[in-house]
Amino acid sequence: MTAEKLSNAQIAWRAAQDIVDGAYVNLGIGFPEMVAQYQPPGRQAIFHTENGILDFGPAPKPGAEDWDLINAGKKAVTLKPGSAFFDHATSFAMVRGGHLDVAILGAYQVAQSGDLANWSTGPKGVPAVGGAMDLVHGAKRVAVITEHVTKDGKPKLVERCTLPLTGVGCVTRVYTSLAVIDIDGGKFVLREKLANMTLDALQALTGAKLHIDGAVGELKVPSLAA
Amino acid sequence: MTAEKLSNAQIAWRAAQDIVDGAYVNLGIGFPEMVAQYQPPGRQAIFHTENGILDFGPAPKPGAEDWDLINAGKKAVTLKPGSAFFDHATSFAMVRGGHLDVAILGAYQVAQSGDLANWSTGPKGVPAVGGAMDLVHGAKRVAVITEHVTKDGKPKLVERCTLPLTGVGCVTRVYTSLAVIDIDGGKFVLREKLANMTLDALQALTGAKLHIDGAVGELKVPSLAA
Amino acid sequence: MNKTIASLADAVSVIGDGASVMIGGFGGSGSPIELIHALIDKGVKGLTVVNNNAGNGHVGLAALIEAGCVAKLICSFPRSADPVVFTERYLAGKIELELVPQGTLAERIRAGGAGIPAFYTPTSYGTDLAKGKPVAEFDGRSYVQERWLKADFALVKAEIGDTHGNLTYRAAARNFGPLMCMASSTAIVQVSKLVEPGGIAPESVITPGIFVQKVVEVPNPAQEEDLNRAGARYP
Amino acid sequence: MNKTIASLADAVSVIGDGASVMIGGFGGSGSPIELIHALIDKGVKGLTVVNNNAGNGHVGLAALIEAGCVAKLICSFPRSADPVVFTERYLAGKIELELVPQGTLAERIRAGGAGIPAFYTPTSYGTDLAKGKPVAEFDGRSYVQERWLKADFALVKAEIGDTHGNLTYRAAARNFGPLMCMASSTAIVQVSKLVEPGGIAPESVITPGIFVQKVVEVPNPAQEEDLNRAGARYP
Repeated sequence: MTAEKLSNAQIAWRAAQDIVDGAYVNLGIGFPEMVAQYQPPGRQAIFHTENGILDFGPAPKPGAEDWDLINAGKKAVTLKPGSAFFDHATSFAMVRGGHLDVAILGAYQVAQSGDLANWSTGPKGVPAVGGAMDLVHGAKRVAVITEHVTKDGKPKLVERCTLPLTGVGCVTRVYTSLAVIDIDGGKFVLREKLANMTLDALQALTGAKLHIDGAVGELKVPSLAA
Repeated sequence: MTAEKLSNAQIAWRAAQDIVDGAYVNLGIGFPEMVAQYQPPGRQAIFHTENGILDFGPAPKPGAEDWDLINAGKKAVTLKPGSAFFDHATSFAMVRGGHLDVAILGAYQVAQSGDLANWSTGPKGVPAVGGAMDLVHGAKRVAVITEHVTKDGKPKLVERCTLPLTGVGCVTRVYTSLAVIDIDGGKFVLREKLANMTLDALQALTGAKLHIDGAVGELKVPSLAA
Repeated sequence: MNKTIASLADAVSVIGDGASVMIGGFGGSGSPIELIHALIDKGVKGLTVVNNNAGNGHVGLAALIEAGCVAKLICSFPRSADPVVFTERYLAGKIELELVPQGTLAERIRAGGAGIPAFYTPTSYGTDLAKGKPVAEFDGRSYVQERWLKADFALVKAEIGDTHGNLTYRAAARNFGPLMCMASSTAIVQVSKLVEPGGIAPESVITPGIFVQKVVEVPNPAQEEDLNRAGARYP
Repeated sequence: MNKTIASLADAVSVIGDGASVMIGGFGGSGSPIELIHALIDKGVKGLTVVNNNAGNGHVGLAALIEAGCVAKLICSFPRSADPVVFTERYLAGKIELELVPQGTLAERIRAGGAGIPAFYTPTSYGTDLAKGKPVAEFDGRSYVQERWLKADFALVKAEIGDTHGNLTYRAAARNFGPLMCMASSTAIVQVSKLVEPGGIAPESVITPGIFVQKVVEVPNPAQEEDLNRAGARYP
């Protein structure tokens, strides 16, 4: 039986496969943090967190938390050998200065131009931006992991974002629950899709034209515990 | 017998008397470095050097130099308890950011506007500026120590600098071999002069009008070994 | 020279109504809980506070807001596990918010400390947070001009401090502390351990004493997360 | 991940003609003598070099200039105890000089590393060194706009380095090193002692490894001042 769509863990797994050995990586708060769990064996990425740690590891056991040792999501983390602490200006020098190889972020909407909306759903409530607007500029590669459509079935990949922008023309690859799509020259270029999904069906769930440029691979992921 | 003019050591001594306890101080390369020798007893100034040391002390004994421990003049120094090392950007954040209480510099010319010329004698030779242009901006008080006139008798305190400027309107006090002069509202205001020097004689050696605003004190210094 | 202050109350006594106050920490990590609580005890009004966040639960920054001390908050992320104090006041129009991207916030504070009145950043270009700000192009890319950020005071938590104000920080509690010490006229620092000059190796100093005006020793400082898990409230 | 390079020759082999190279050090303090000499051995032409100074005597940076490798120097203070190598070439019009105030040089390099394309500084306002640069007024004071400075390579001397590129520096030899590692595409660092990851405490790291691409161990590195006092020449 083939999956109808990927779980979040499977999307994170797929994104993790593109992270090369020795890459410096920032994972956005929440869902993107899962990517760290699926690094292929033998590859060692170095994770960066905005609040001033390079090369942190997974959460400690409950009760063993050190609340001075947290990630940008305010969750307790551990250190790996070779870790470093630094202040916030240095941390964002790493971000803005182009020193990160990859940033993997969540999204409300991604436009075919590479525009990203992931910080605000509109003028209601308390606005909060954190490091999102910094991360989309500077990392050599900005990728998004996301459900292909919203909870009520609307496309998240769109011609033009209708929600407030996080950054302009910044995303270059989107890993969704249905496909892997590059953004190149202002177009969505389909790279991989689930085997059970026709191009027409995928296009129907996508808010802008999917272009084909070379072979479209099969989006294959292992079954993973939820 | 009263001195005809102060020695460099005496000028440095006089400038040192105005440095309060706990002041953060940068002394320019060369002659201004002498000021550190004449701190009044009981007062502890913290000296800053551009190349990244706070709270350094006098030169070590010959043969005991550590050439990673030098001042901006590339002379070996020692450390005091409480010293700190930092990089060049942080060092000049201290300078530019207004964290130094006093910078004491040498001068080719000082104008009544507070303009300073101390880095270039003109287009001949190899130009070199170092930290001079940074130091004149940022320190809460920028003072100059200098001979009152040039070697060939020309005024160094002038209406307008003719040499290339280091900074505009930056100097607030000048300690010369003959007098102590404040710069206030675009005017030279005489504060102290040698007892044996008449106002007319001093004015004749000064390239702009000396104003009187309150009492003119006697410029008194101890006799010091040369 | 001795920058040591005997008590928390003395340390914050200089902060008056309407002052601008940078408060270190990222969430609870590096939050100077004891200094904030001393400021609540003093009682001030109309503060402009700069912090990455907007407080959590009912202690520390949240308690300062709850006590009605804060008129305006400059921050990047006014959300937390329990943001009710800020959220209610904000939605009721009782507190002003200036939302700044986190890296821009850090760089604006550093610029304030370094004497750089303005700089250009790619961050926020083309977004709502860049509205009204000058834009310029360098080498074919567009950037937003941002201004320095300074404050009258900083409240910072450090690990070891000496009487000259040299500081080290614990783990990732460093975050905004070194920047806020630079950018404030009077940096007031609580240290877990106070030592004599020379007690910190010169290579290990993170904040040189020139950026610090007052040091107060607070052994075994509280951790915001622990207080919140215990359901603490202040006062 | 292992950023260690076995030999000095391998470490500098990537530097080609016409490259821009930042070289750490303030005078002899922090000057990466062995890396510079390896670059002389390789033989390159037309370099643009960024350093605070212009070399002293006939070793290190002076020797690099003497060997004819340098077309342009960006520095703040091209004078030293024995500046003859640079002076003669400069007066003969054989080397270009861009003179930058020292704090502006440091800040331009930091800006290059931090992704800040331009900033405003009071330094040099109203002087010959501000000629042709944009000027702006903030809060009634005038400032000069300066651009970031980046380079293809940095040659830096550190004290301890681990295989991830985390670095510490010795005393005031730190100076421009951390900034140049940030601002160069490929930072090549000689360390007196190479350790495994974890060999430097995370609180003690001065340059995090993300800013470093290549590390080569040079135990007991030469000190420029000692070489010059001994009358050394290179090659």
